[in-house]
Amino acid sequence: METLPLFIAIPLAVAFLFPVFEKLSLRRALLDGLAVLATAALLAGSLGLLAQPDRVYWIGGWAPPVTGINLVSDGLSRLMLVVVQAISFFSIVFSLRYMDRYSSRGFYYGLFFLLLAGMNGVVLTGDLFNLFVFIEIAAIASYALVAFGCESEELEASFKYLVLGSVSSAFILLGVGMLYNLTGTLNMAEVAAKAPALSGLPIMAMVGACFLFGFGLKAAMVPFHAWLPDAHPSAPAPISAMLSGVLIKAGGVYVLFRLFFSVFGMDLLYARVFMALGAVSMLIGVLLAVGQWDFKRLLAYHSISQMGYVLLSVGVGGEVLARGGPTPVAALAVFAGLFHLVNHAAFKSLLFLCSGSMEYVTGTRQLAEMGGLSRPMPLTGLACRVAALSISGIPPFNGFWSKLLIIIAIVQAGHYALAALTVLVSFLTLLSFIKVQRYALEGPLPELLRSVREAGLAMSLPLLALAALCLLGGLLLPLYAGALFTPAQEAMLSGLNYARAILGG
Amino acid sequence: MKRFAAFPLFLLVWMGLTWSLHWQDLLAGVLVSLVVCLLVGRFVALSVLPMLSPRRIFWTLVYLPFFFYHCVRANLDVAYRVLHPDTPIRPGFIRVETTLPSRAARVILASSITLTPGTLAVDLVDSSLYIHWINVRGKTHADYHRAVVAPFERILKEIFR
Amino acid sequence: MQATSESGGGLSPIVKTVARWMAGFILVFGLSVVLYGHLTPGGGFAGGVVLSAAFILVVLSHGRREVLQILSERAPTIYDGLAALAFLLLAVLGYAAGGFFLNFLPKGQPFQLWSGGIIPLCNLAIGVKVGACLFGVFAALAVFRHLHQRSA
Amino acid sequence: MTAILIGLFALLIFMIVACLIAIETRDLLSAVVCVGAAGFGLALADLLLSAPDLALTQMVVEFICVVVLIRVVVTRQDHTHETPKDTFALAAVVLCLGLFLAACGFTFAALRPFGAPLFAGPEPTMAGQYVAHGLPDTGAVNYVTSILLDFRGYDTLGEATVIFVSIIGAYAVLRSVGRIGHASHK
Repeated sequence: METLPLFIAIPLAVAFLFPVFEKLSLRRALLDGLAVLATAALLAGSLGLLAQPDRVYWIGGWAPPVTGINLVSDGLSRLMLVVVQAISFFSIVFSLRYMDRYSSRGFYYGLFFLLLAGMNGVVLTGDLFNLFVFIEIAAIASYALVAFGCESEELEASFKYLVLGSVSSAFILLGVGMLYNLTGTLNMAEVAAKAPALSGLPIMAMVGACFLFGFGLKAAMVPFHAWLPDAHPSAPAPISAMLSGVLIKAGGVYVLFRLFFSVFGMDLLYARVFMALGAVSMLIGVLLAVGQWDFKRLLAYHSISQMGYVLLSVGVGGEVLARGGPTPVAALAVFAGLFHLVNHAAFKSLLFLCSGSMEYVTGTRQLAEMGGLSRPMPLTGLACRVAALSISGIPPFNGFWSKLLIIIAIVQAGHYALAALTVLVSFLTLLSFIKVQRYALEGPLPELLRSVREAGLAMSLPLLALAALCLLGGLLLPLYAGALFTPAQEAMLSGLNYARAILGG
Repeated sequence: MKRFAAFPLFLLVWMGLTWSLHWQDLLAGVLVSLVVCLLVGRFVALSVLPMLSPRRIFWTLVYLPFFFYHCVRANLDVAYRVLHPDTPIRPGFIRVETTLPSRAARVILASSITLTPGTLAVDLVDSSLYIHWINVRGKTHADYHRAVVAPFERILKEIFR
Repeated sequence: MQATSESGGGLSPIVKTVARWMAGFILVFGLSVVLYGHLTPGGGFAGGVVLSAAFILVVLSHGRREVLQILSERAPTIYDGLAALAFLLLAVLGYAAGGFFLNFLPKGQPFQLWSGGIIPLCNLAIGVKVGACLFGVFAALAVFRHLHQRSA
Repeated sequence: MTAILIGLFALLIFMIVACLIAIETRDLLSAVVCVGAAGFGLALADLLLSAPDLALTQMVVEFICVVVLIRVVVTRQDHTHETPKDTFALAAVVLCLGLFLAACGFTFAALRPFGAPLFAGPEPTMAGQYVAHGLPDTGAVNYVTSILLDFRGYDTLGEATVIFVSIIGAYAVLRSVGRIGHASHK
C-alpha cells in the first residue's frame, strides 16, 4: 500500500468537508474529533514512513519518460514531513480549547488543513510547478489565518504579508518559467540532470537569484524579513506556532536546500550567499528581538535569528563541499543545521503555544503587564522555562546540542569569526529570554491577574509533550539520529545524484 | 411542472451549440436541460405551449423582418444626424403608455425600442415606458406613441393576443 | 430612472425580465463549454466562470434585498467544498484502482462526448467549483458585505 | 511572425499604460475600468499567440471581475487619499526595476527564441511527450485538457484548491465578529 498521496489527500478531504459540516451544525466535539484524528493519523503515517526506504511515486501512473508529476520520499522530505505532522498535531490539540475565543471553528479548521496540505505537498513533490502551486496553497491559507481575528492591526499585517508574499511568488514563478524554457522539463530530477550543462550561463545566476529572493522572502531571511514580525504575532497562537515552527521551514528553507543542493548542485557562490544570509539574519534578528516588549513579537524576531543559524550551518556545509574540503566536516555542518531546524520547530512552537496559553488567561501579550505567572500557572511556567532555556542553548536541552554542533562544524571549517558571532548571538538570545523570565514568570503577580489559573488540560498537554521533546530531543539524539537525520543529511550531501535516484540508471 | 416549460427551448439551444445528433450529445443535452430547468426554471416560467400556435409563429416571422427594416432605417437616420454639420438633434425623455397586456410583451417592446438606434427604453413602470429619444418630435403622448411605439406594438399585439 | 441599487431594490423590470430569460441560456452555454472541454477549447475553468455569470446576472438585476431572502451566506462555500470533494474523490477512486489520479475509466472513441475517461467528470467538478467560487466572491463583496457567523 | 510581435508589443504597452493609470488615478471607478482594459489586452494577446481557450477564459473572467468590481465600487463612498510623493522611494523603485530589467535583458539571450515551441526541438522535452502521447494515452482530443486533467491532474487539483482556499480565506476574513469574549489588550 503506497501511502505518499494520502499525505495530501487526507488534509484536503478534511478541509473540503469543513464548510459542509459547519452548515450541518454538527456538534463541536465531532469537528474537534475529526481534526485531531486526521492529524494523529498523518503523524503516525509519517513516523511509519521513516522506517521505509527512499522511493518515488508517479502520480496517475505516468512513469518515465517524464510526463506526469512525482512524489519523492527521500531522507530530507521524510524529516520535514515528520516535523510538519508533529507540530500540526500539537497545534490542533492546543486549538481545541484556545479557539474558543474566536468565531467560526469550521473555517479555522478548514484553513488549518489547507495550510497543512500545502506544506505536505511542497515537502513531497518532485516537480517545480507543482511546488509553486502547493506553496501558494500554504501561503494563501496563512494570509487568511494571520487575519483570523478580523481586527484592523491583524488585517493590516495580513495585507503586508500578502503583498510581499505575492511578490515572492511572482519571482518563484519567473524562475520556474526560465528553468522550463531552458531545460524543457519541470521535473526536478530531469532539471538536475540537465543543470550541469547550463551551469556557466549568466541566466542560471538569474534563476538562482529569483529563487533566492522568492524563497528567502518566504523564509524571512534578513533583507526580506519585514513582514514576519507583523504577521506571525497577529495570528492565533497555534497558527503562530505553525507559521514560525514549520511554514517558514517547509515553504522557505527546505525548498532552498532542495533546489540548491539537489537540483542546481551546490557551488561556492551559492554557499557563500547562504552563509551571508544566515549570518546577517542571525545577528539582526536577535538585535531586533532584544528590545521587544510584546511577547509574540519578540518570539517572531527570534525565528528570523534561529533560522539564520540553520542557513549559516548548512551554508558552511555546502561551502566545504564545494571547495573540496573534508567531507566529515561538511556532513557535520549539514547535520547540525538540520538538527537545529528540528529543534527550532520544537521550542519555537512551544514558546508560541506558551504565549497563547498566557494570553488566553491574562488577555495580554505585553511582558510589562504580566508577572509572577509561574505560580498560578505551574505547567505553562515549566514549559515556558524549558523552551526558553532550549532556545538560549543551555544544557542539557536540545538547543544546546545543536548550537554546539553548529559551532564545532564552523570552527572545523575554519570560519573562526563566524563561530564567534554564533556564540555572541547565542548570548544575546539568552539575554532576551532572561527578560521574558523576569517579567512574565517571576516577580509579583499584578493585581489584575490575581484570579488567573491554568487554562486546562487540553492546553497544557501539548505544552508538556513539546517540553519533553525539548529535553529528550537532545539527550536521546544518538538513538534516533540514524533514523531521522542521517538519511536527510545523506540526501543533501549526495547532491545531483538526486536525479539518478529518481530517474534510475 | 411549470418550471419545465422552458425545457424544449433549452434543448434546442443545446442542439444548436453542439450541432450534432449523436445519441451521447442528445442525452447530455436532455440532462443539462433538466438540470437548468431545476435551477432557474421558475425564473423563466414562460408558457411555451401556447407560443407554439401557428398564428403566433406566423406573426413572429412577420415581426423579425419588420424589426430589421426599422433597425436599418433608424441606423441611417442616426448616421445622417451625426454626420450632418448642424447635428439636427433634439434629445429628451418621453413617456408613452402601451396597451400591451403581458409583462413579457412589454419587455420585448422595450428591448426592440432599445435595439433600434436613436431610442432607448430606460424604465418600465406598469404600462408606462420611459424612453430617451435622440430627436423628440411632436407634442402630445399620442404623437410620441405613433412615432416610436406603434409600429412594433401592432405586431406584438398579434403575437401576444 | 427607477434604479435603486443603492437600497438593494434591483433594476428596472426590463432588465429583470431579460436577465431571467437569459440566465437559463447562459447556463446551457456554460455547461456545454464545461462538458465539451476535452473536445473543444474551454473546460471546467472557462465554463465555470460562465456558469457563475448566469447567477451574477440574476443577482445584479434583482438587487440585494430580494436575493438575501433566498440565498444563504453559506451556499457558495458548500457547493465549492462539495465540488472540490468530488474532484478529489475521482483522484482517490483512481488511487483505489491502482494509482492516485489514475485515469481508470475506458478512454472511449476520440471526438465523442464519452471519451477521455475521467476527464469530462473532472471538468464537471471543476466547473461547478469555479462557478460556486466566483459567485461566492461576488456574493461576499456585493451582497453580504459583512458575514454574520454562528460560533460553532 | 513580425506582425504578431508588433501587435504583441503594442498590446503590452497598452496594458502597462492601463495599469499605470489604474494605480495613479484617484477615482476607484476609473481604476476598475483601467484594470478591465488591461485584462482585455491580455485576452487579445492570448488570441494573438493562438491560445483561444486561454483567451476565452481570460475574457469571461475579465467581464465578470469588472462587473463585480464596479458593483462593489459604485455603492461605496470610498475616496483614495492623496499620498505625499516620496521621491526617495520612487527613485529606489525605479532603480530596482531598472536593474532587474537590465539583468533580464542581459541574461534572457540564453532563452529559447520567441515562437520556438518546446515540443519541436531536437532534444526530448515534456511538451514533446505531451504531443506524442496526448491522444492515444488519454483519449482527449483537446491537448490542453489532456495535460490539465490527466498528465498534470494533480496540479489542477492544487489549482482548484488555491481557488478554494482564496474564497474560504475571504469568507473567514470578512466575518463581522472575529473574537468572542474579551478582546486582547493592545
